[in-house]
Amino acid sequence: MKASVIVFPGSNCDRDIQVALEKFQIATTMVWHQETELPKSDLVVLPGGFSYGDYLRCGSMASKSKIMKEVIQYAGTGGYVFGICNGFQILTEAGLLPGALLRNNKLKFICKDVQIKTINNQTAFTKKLSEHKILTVPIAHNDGNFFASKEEIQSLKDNNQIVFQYCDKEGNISGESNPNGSFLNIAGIVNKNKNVLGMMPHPERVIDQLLGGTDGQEIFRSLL
Amino acid sequence: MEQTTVDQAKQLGLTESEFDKIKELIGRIPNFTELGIFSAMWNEHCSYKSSRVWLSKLPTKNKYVVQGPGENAGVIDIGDDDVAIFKIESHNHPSYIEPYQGAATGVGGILRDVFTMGARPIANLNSIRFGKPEHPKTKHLLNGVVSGIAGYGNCMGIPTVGGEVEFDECYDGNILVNAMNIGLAKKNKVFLSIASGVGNPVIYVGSKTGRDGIHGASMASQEFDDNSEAKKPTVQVGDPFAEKLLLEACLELMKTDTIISIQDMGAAGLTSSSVEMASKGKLGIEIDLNKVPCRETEMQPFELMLSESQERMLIVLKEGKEKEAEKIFKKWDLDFSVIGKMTNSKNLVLHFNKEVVCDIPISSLADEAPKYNREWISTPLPEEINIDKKLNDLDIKDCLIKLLTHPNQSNKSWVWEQYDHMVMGDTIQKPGGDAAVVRVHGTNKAIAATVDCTPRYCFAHPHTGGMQAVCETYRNLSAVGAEPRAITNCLNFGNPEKKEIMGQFVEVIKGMSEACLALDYPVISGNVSLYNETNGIGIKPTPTIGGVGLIQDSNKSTTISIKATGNLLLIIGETKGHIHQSALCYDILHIKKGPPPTINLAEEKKNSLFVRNLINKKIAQSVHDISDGGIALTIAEMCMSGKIGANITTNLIDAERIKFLFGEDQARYVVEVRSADYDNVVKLAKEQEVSLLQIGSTKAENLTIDDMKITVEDMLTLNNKWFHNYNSN
Amino acid sequence: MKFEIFVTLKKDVLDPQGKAVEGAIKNLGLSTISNIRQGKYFTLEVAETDEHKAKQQAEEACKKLLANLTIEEYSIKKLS
Amino acid sequence: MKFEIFVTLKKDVLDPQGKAVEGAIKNLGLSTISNIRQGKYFTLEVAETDEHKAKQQAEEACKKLLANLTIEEYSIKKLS
Ligand SMILES: Nc1ncnc2c1ncn2[C@@H]1O[C@H](COP(=O)(O)OP(=O)(O)O)[C@@H](O)[C@H]1O
Ligand SMILES: [Mg+2]
Repeated sequence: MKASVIVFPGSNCDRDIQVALEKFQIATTMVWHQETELPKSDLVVLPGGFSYGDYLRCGSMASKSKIMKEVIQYAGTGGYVFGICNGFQILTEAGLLPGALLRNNKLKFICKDVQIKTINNQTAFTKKLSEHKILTVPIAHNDGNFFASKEEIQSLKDNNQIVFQYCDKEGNISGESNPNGSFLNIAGIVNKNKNVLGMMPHPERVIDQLLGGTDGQEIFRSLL
Repeated sequence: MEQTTVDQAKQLGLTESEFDKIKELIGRIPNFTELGIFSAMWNEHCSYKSSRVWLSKLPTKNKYVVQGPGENAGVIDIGDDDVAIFKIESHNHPSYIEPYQGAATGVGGILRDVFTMGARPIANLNSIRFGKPEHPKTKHLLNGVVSGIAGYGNCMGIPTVGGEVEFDECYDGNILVNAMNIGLAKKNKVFLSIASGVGNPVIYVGSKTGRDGIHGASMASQEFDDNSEAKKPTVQVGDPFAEKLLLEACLELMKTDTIISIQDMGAAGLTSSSVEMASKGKLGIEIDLNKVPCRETEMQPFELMLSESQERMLIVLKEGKEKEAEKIFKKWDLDFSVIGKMTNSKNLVLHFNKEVVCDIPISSLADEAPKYNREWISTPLPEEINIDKKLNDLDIKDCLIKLLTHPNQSNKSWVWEQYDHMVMGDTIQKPGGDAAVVRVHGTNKAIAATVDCTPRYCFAHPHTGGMQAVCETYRNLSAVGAEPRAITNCLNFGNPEKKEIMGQFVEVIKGMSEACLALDYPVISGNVSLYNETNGIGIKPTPTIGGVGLIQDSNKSTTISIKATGNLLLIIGETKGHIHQSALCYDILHIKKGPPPTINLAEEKKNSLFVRNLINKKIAQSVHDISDGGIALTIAEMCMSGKIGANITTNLIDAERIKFLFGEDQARYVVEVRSADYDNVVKLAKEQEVSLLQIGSTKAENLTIDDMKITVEDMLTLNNKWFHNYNSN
Repeated sequence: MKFEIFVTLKKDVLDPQGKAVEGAIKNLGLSTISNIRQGKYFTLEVAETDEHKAKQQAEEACKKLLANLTIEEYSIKKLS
Repeated sequence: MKFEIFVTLKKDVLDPQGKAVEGAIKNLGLSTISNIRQGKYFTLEVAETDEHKAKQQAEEACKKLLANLTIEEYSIKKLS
């Protein structure tokens, strides 16, 4: 299996995701944002980081990169695209996913472990997760407060596009377990065709017990 | 060319005798640009004129040191051809003026110091000190500084893994922001700032130059323009995005064979970077100022040379390699300009609009800079006072709760959750323990790092305080199982022109030196910040020490979290009950008299080795060094971290018990071991003549000390609330 | 030709920054102030002498980059 | 009474965002556009009928919170 990781100026989780993919024997090519051709791949990953310094709006400038035209086309033909953190922000800015990620409601960067509940385990990204599986995965962002219009939310629900929601250790989805003000505690969504996933938490940071956890592993295994 | 006056020299911060010395050195009266350059190179920050004499006494070598002080950062060997490069630096004054940008650019500056040497930065740490929480400025400063450190480090994608936060009224008018960075490189790929090769091109890369932080320019602005409003010195604004690009571009260039030397533009910008490179290479340098990329119009030579715009580097390339280098910087969207060349004139020659606007010997700026042996007097060791009466009446639970809820001992997660401490995927121990542990990427070894200082000890007795700061880092590293290798230091003091302050400085250095020598734990880099004074009141002497150690096997490290119930808790090191200058006396009882705890360097070394051995043999289940708050707070922290309780028995009463529980004798650790290992540990301790005391065992839910009982849950709630409450409105 | 551009969140979009600012304002004791919304403000120059054409260019910048039309709206004014 | 408030970086202060946005605009092929600076834009209501007094309140909000006077400056306009 082959993955392409898109590197934007200011991406900084590109190496982390490469290490994770390779740990699961997924061959990884790093693709610079100015490239005009996507290598043949089974998966495209938009990594976390601060593309363009998070200036203007997170992900806005990256979404206009040359390579994004290719990524959009690739997604349109059913190719799998996975955006983590800044990658999720880029996907919404590029229109591949609905909604937008606003500033965290407390206006502070938050880096800590949170729990997320698997709402849809029928996607290519989550098929190895048991139903309602609760994962402990860290977040690290300034802007993870998911927003979408009423109609968009309805359609996310109708099409089973909500993949992860923030919850507590027992799986309760409440205001208390919402770290950033995200609408409906949304932590990750897929597009209608279920081939594009965006999520704020970083599964690539929990694949090694020495570094604090292994709950991210099942997501990568699902991709295989 | 226009000539300058002694008044202008004074306005730029030079003294009359320094102005005379300049005239003597160059054999004429300097012009305005030249005077500005002298003022920048001869100020305390660049010349270390008050401190150089004493700094030279610090031990700087052991078998691991590859590069000691004198370069942008120090370098130590960590085996397998790998080196760790690190340094700490202050950004106190700018952070007080504009906390967000001041702290952010402080982080930016230290990062450049490290990657300029060829290292990829892997860990940030910070030591931040504020005035009392009630002071009207404190909350704003705390919030600004923390988000500034976060803003820069997070955007760069370098984890911020440790640090310290303290509140004390001595910092009301002078906060301290000390930022440290550690990077990794290969031993044969370390880049230095020594220029060589007459004719080699001098390259400017990074962001454009603006009028940022031009000190003194406003005072002298009548000299070059009436339109002084537009020339006001401005605060430097950091651009972490530009720095990230600069980092990647520099590391990419370093893979090619093109660089002779490289130096970041830090304090005094283009002036100090060009002079330092030339001075170290014993060469001259010629720069065409019209080639400097500018952000603003009509910038004058004085401004171009003194601007402190961020995210810029100066590089001497091998001749003919310009195109190859330019391609890389263009790829990363950065400015690139050949601005001059190395010469054999031994002078700094600046051209501007086809005129020579500066021509002065490099040696007059560097080697001949003033050096003062300032007067100093020592601080005597304060006498013990008897406070037993006050201690007799104290309730243990009340003391513990007051410590747990005190801002200085409260859980700092409000701070470090704003820092990305996991990015780069190698953080083994995040903030919250004794030292951060970060794996060396792709290997099984790890770097441990910590920053520490106890200013109340330093103020009471600078000599002891200097030793203690070094020892505390040594202990924090030992507690995670790392072998301490070297330190970096940031010496924050008041006005050195005062005898007492200079005395504090001298004695702290003496104390540090003794500790470094005894522990074979030398200083490889550092920074001095003087004149931290407002209205004649100086801060407490604050020598922040950044310690770095090595863990050979990442699986053989331990944390402060109690691991299981039914284990035994041992105190390693002797407990005498030294209560003076303890957190309890100082912060809770407000008794500020008396001597700090004594340092016994032989004990430090022996106990550290003993603890590291227990960790290496996987006997130690958890370890925490005993510092602020003594045995009681140390064990409470271990309980909170592991969410497991403990049962402690003292067999003491009244003042003696308080001293035992809250005293801050040095060289001590709490170690958790399985009961099956106990006899073996006792035997080892006997053999190595280490003092060991079993004071209790671990159990579920509660911490009990004699007849006192508190739930771990309650302690967590108490310990977690201060920062959140303080910042919630 | 110089323009100023205002980018603001659409009415029904939650404005976390505005809300936080409003809370802070109240804490400062400025009790008369309410309904704060925060947006972005740009100034830029267009190298074009025809006003209509210049404005079109500015408009394009808004649509393509400066505003996210899912959540924001913009307006443009000629300056000086 | 409604006001709009503009907070912009002082002239000599680096505007990293504006700089990055300008680069992106160029990459989008909008080559006529230059000199972009980014600031903040607020709208707020003051419960006060006297215009002078209301403006003073808005001014206080700027000084105390909305603008960082070390690096920014502000201006206030009455709306509608
Ligand atoms: N400013 C900060 N940035 C990051 N981590 C911090 C900061 N302040 C404190 N910490 C972390 O909190 C923990 C406790 O700090 P401290 O009380 O100084 O511990 P110790 O006394 O053991 O050195 C440490 O892990 C430290 O790294
Ligand atoms: Mg400490």
